[in-house]
Amino acid sequence: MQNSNKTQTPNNKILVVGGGLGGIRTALDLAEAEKDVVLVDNDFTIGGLMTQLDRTFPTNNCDLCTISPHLSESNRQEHIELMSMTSVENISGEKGNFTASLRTAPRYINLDKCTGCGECYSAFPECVRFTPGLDHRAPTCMRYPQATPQAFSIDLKKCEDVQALVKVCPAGAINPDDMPINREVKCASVVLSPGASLFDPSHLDYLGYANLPDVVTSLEFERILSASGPTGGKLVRPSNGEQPKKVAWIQCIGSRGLQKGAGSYCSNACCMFALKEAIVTKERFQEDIETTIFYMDMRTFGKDYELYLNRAKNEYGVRFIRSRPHSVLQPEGETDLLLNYTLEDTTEPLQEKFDMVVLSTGFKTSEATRELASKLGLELNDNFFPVTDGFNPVVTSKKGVYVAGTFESPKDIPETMVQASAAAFMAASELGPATETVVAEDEDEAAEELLERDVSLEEPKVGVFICDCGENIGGLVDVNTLVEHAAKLPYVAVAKAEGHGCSRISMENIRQTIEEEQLNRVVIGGCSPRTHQAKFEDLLQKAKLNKYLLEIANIRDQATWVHPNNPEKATEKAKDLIQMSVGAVVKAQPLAEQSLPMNKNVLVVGGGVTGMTAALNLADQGFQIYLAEKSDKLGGMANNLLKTLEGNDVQAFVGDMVDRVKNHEKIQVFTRAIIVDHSGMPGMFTTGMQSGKQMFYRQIEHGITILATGALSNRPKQYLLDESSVVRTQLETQRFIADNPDQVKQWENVVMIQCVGSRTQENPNCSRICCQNAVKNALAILDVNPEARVFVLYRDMRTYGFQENYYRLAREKGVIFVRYTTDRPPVVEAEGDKVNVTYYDSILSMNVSVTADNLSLSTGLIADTDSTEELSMIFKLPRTADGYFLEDHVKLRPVDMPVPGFFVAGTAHSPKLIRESITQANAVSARAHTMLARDEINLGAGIAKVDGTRCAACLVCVRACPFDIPFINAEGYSEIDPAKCHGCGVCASECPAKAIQLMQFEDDRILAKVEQLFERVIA
Amino acid sequence: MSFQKRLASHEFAVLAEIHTPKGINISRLINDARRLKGRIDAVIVPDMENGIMRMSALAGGVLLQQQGVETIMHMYCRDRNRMALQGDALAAHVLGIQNIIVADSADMSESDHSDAQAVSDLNETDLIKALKTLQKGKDLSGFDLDGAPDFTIGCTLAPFSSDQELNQALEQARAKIEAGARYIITPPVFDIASCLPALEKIKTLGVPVIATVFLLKSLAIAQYIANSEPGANITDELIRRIRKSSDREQEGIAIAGENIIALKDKVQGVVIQTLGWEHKLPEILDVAGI
Amino acid sequence: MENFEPVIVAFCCHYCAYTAADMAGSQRLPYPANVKIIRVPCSGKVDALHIVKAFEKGADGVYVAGCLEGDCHFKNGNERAARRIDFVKKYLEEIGIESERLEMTTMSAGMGHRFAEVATQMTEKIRALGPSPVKAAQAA
Amino acid sequence: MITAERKPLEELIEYIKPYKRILLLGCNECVTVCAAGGRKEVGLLASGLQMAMLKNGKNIEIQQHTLERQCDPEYVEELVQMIDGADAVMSMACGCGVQQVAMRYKDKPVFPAVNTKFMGASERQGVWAERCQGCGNCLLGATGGICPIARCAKQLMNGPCGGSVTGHCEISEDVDCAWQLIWDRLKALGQTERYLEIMPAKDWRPAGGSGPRKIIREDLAE
Amino acid sequence: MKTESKLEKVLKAGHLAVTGECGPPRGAKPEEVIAKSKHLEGIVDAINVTDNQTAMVRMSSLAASVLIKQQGLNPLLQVTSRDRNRLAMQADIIGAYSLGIDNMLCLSGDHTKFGDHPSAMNVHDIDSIQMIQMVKDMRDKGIFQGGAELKGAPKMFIGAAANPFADPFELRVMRLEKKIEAGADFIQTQCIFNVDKFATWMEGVCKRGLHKRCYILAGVTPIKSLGAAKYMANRVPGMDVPKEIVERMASVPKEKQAEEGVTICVETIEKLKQIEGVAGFHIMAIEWEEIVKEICERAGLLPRPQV
Repeated sequence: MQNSNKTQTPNNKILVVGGGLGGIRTALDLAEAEKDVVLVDNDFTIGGLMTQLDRTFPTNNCDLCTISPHLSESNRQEHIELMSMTSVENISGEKGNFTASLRTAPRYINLDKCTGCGECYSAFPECVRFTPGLDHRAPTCMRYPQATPQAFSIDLKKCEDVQALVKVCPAGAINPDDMPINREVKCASVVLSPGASLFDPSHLDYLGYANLPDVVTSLEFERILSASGPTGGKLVRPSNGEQPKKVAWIQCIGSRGLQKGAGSYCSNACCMFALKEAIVTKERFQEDIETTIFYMDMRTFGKDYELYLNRAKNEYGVRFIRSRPHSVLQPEGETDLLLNYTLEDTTEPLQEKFDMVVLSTGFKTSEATRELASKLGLELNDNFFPVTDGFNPVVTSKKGVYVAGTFESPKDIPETMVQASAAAFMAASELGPATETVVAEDEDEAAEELLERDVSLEEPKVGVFICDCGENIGGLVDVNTLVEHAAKLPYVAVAKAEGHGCSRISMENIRQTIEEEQLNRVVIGGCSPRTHQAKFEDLLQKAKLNKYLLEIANIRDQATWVHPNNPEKATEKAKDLIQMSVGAVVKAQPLAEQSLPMNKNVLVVGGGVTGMTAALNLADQGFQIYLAEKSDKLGGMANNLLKTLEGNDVQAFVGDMVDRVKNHEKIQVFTRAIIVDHSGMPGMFTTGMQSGKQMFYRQIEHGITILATGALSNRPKQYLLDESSVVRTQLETQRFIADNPDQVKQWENVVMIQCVGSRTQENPNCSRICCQNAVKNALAILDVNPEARVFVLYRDMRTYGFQENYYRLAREKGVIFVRYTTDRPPVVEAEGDKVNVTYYDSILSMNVSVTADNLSLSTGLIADTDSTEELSMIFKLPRTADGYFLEDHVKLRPVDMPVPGFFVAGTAHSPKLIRESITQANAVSARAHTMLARDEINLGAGIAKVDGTRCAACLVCVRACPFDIPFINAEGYSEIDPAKCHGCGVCASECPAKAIQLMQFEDDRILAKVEQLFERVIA
Repeated sequence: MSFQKRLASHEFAVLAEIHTPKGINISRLINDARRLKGRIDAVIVPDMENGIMRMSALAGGVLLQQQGVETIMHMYCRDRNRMALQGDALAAHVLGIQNIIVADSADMSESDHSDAQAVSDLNETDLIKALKTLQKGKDLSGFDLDGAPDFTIGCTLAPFSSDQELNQALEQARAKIEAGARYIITPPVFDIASCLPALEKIKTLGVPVIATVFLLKSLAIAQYIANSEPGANITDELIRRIRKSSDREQEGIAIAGENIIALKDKVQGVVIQTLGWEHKLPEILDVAGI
Repeated sequence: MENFEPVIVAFCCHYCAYTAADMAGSQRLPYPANVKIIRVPCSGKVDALHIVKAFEKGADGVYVAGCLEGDCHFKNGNERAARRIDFVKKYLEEIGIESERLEMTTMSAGMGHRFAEVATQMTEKIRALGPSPVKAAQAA
Repeated sequence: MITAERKPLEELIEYIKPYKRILLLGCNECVTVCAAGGRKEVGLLASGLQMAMLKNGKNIEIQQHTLERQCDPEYVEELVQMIDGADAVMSMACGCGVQQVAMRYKDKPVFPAVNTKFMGASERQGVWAERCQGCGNCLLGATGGICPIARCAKQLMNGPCGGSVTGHCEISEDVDCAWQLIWDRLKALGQTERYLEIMPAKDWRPAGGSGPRKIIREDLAE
Repeated sequence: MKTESKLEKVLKAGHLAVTGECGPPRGAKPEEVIAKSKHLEGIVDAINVTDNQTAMVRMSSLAASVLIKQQGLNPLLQVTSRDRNRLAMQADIIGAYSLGIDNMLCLSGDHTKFGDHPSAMNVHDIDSIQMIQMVKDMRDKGIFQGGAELKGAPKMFIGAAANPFADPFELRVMRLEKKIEAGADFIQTQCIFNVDKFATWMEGVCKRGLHKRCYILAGVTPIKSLGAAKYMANRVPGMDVPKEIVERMASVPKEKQAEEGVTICVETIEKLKQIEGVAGFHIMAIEWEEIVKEICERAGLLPRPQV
């Protein structure tokens, strides 16, 4: 695996601990930036928690499907050394020169020999650790077909007849004498991403988890829902195997300090987790099931998460009850569970029957990770999470050691991805700027490329491989029927069912089949080419076929997923799609790819903290940065911030950063800079901007664009804002407290209203930052004036993560938190030089009036729609409905834009705190670095080609091309520069002489699809 | 018809600004100018306007003149002393440049060489006088020239945001005209209707008035000018129009073109300013029907 | 005619409509199985010939789905496609095929719902129109 | 270039009704450029005819072929290979091409699929406009390079009629008044006085007034 | 005197000449021609007989002219280049002259697109200026257009039309000059509503001395209704009806509109009399011939001089 032939010095590697999604992302980013990585995980296979999820919010994508490309990619990457079943025993040394002692446990299986055939498992299931555990309490036992490494592991202790076990393996891979291996690895820096465990509610008798089988944790419920789970995706009650009719979720189990042993923090992801489970459940069973969530505050503060909450309420009819149930009981002789609770505005005890109760358990650091932290000498906080830098959460107290993911603090997948990339960047920066390493031309690789089989003279010989994608395809249609159908089609030499086609073993099977049968065309029946084409193209290359001799029939997204209630129609459609692909692939021709040199300059749009961080990061790596700021000075929104919730001095931090940016020799700063035009293609963009007072126009050539344009402070005309002098935004309040402590000392009553201009019809999303802002200001006021009475009128307090500690502190200090609902909002009237705030107190069931010396409105952020709209027009980028830039994939590519070479960070992405913005900026730096590390950018082969003998030089293509690429050459026919062609195909479709073909989408290929479709239909 | 004749005949003159490159790549300069040949009366070549160091206007002007495009060269007092200015003027004449605009110079603070020293040996009025002196065959020290140059001299009107400022600007302009400027160029006009009174006032100077038409490239640019230049008459209406447009580039071009049409019977001519988008000038002229 | 199941070809651009179709898939939004998607890089790539051939081969309906106006990844391929569709519609009328059997539609990548909606509407419309006269003639 | 436009399908169907095997011919010259009879249009028409005939209850065979230039006999000769497989030929070339094919293959009916329109120039993509009527005696030198014969609705040789308004011809807003164009051009050339020359009555003989025309280059003619 | 034409005599004597117009019927109804021409008896010096006016087929202008001549009136034969080639035109001209017709007007004619035979070919073998030249050569040189000698030259008083309102306006004076150069003896202009523009044109005409080289009869038309005003303003190519005229027609009740139209016409004539170079008036009262008398009376153009 380790075949990089760069000159290695002992300490230019990076150790990544933890093979979950975060660790994989870190390793991939580092590897793509040409850094060597050792990725260790103590489990048998990598993947971590995410592999156990059924689907993820808010897209409800299948997780196995989204993660599997990453898993195998990590294995493929030549810069990554993957060590499974390996734990870190000790790490010594310091930044730049660590030595890690690693211990790899015996697997008793030789990875090089194991084919994952499963013979051992069928013979001795008890001692083979590959159990799709039917015990829902043990979800971690379960593995899935795309596992990496793709091999079993033997639990020798459970094996009674070792010799019999050894014999059963056809590959002779079982080695009972396997020994643990100790190894030392030198590395320059360490990224810790071992994840967190989940709270175990067994000791909480009143919730009945320990003895009531129908009380499950949210992860267990997820396993039950999952197609690859113990019940094969059938939602049943563990007690009796029947489908439940009423399911309740109880939130905040193990979080917010509510139970014995619970963390004091908010676990951040559980609300969305429960919402997702409720929605998926409703989706599947519709009216047949009732879902209820018992919650304290619904904390849907992420990008577009509020919309998800609204959908759960309005579209799916999920029921929400604001209450903390105090017990779950099962009365003698009954099968139902009885949930006892009270509502906030009554004391009357209520009871309701459910047949399943899901406990939304939060994150908790595990003993093992705590131990790891202590070995490294990391400082931990009260909740045993590492103490991190106030402005940079991936930086720990120990130099050279970085953290990411739930090990750092509780969080969801996108934030883990962002931190993982950020940590990758920080860790890589220890290695210093990329130096010109002379890479001895990889002769093997070059030779291998030459080995691509010439199939141009062969008759088409097609192999059709059809995935069942677990239940996703196979659950609805009989894959064998599809295989039989495919086998009968012309030119098809092989047709096979391939299980999870994208799993390593299936890929290997396909490759072997191609080579053995000398296939020269391949059709995959599976999921979308959008996500999987590249993967199968690689496979073809490995099988020495030109990668363009491939068609993918998207029978999952276009048949089984969308015709779930009609297996016959789905089957017929899948046959159609496969036949169309076979027809098309027969016409496919081998193609050569185009590549272009990568321009290594970076344009950063936006000179706030986010933009400056990214600029400094990449400039330190030796890249030329152009930093364009629209206003006349750097600093952005942070110029208005004084302190963070945790008390860090923002002004000093920003001031220092501005100085570093201004004095950096690799950064050119343009203030008052407005982007006005843009052209080019990935790797070589040209952007025109007008900058300075004089609006000097210049064009920048760059290969990377980072959008860090920020957001705007919202300022809705509500609650006498801008009418009364005592009504302020939270930002203004913060400034006022700092500047006028004497006046603050006079305050008797202070009121804060949350969600002003957020979570409304016009601006439906949560502004994320306001709850902690209110808490911060409330505490600051009490610091100055402990006598002041501070009222916070809120809808849901969303003090996620460790912010919860401050929320609790504020309550303890006497800040009065009162919930209001949108149908009874507070009323504000001027009263002399004060304001009178009237709100409805649901506990007292009456209106309460407070005369306030200061009214602070949590107005939050709104997208800078003018800027994002114009930039999205100029750069051709998508935006969300509320005007933020829309990333390529909300979960897996949270800072990448759909156009290669474009990245987004900070509040231009969505509202966020300063340290979150900085993390994104670091993440963006890592993502950008993966491109900047390359000298060339591959443009693929999808370009237009002219047949000069047919061309009538009519100029149609010259006029039609949106990019002005074709021209009539000296020979008198149209010529299209392959390096410039964008591959849209407009010229091909308008050419009256049919002299132009768009590669990969040739006419005969498209028409073959049409023909095959109707061949079937009419036959 | 030469620009000078156009002025004399009271026909509508169309000028465009083309900046010299910051560097030595002159292909854009020449291409842009070629595409305008025959469509406009003359090209104005600013000289390191607003303190951005670039190739000098003299060289740019000569290059364009070689392309058969009549050139008007900017001169001003910030960067050169009277020796250099007179020398350049003589050079310009010899190399075929017949038109000079004595422009106001922006201060150094916004320059890309903000630590450079401003010369300001002469002021604009002095410079105009100096040019007139040269035309009479003498230099500023009274020495005889071996052959006198000849120029059509124009001047610029300082930007204004109030009537008072306008009056001040007019006062300054009057001095320049007395010194020998034969026409005056206004700051950019955006909303023609609302700037008519000011134009009328400017006309009282008694020399042909050439209005500046500025290409708004984007909403951000329009907003920037509206916010940072109090005198710029960018109306909310105009901002709305650009915001509504799905192709703002085209909208900006349309606005510039329409403004030229609207100015046709109101002033003696226009200068089109595109600040870097000189390649769009032909499209603006198309809209304006020129 | 009661059992008539139309066959509809949807040419979908890679950047918006095809992604929307995937989105419909991952959101499990059902739509009629009658719609078969052919992926193209841009709706502007859909040749008039491809459309006419689809009818010749027996399609009851064809639609081209591109990006929303102004959002085309390739500047204006979707506008070209729209003009081309109008042209082919006229030709279909000449041939004696109802022009409603061919439509142009636009959507963004995120509009899984719209994809399903358009697919359903188109199927319903074609179902109401009955089999394509060409197919009917072939059958006869 | 010679411009042409496809005939209505109905008319074409009438032509080919009696036949079963049709050879549909395109031409890779002018008609390709004006999008009337290149490979693509041949494909579209073949498909359209096929469908329309099917609707009429008839299954026909259509062979498609596009010649480099249908007005040259050598290219037309290529068809020898395929002509026997056809009962009739339909040509999408201009009238010259149709006749060339008809002359060579005397026993095959040859039908025009396009209406040959005029000699024109591209105004922009997809728009062609008449510029020349081939009158055989070019007077563009006297009219500022704009032809009043081809571009004035009344072929007036001595100036605009009274119907010219704001540069448009009286017959349509979409038609430029040729004489307005001529006048503008004369002005641009500084030759307005030339307008006063009376152009004498035209000799129409070179325009075909004396029957079909022919050009013979003695040095080249065999 | 170039001809025996009465119109020429009136003009030569320095009187303001008046011509009227008579559109032949769309059918073989000689009585209609006679009835129409009777309205103009003693009112005008010559009666224009239109040639397939507005490209609609009518009784030939030659035949109608003969009918009018038979009434003892003085017809003015209109000939367009649209319908006949040079052979047919010359044949008709000799014929007409032989039947006592000695005035003619050379026109190019409205495009067939506007008429009832839009599919007819527009002949335009020669254009109107070439036609003038041809008639002049027949008359003065005694030769046919093809150069052959002509026995018995037709002594036609040759007229041509001019539209001072069409574009390009600046070319209009030169176009007149060209017609005069070709041989036009008199000019009848397009209906004048925009007197200012006409005056501008006449200024150009006089500047070049053209008014001394031929007689210019200013065309006027009484507007019968608001609808007619609008129609002429919007639909008739080359017609310039200022907004004020339409508004003025609109300002009076429907039943008074005809009267208002006549008043406008009379006022126009009065204004035109003031303009240098105007030698007379051509009153086009299409399908309203009976009104010409009133107009002439009110404009002080009656009685007609005897020459």
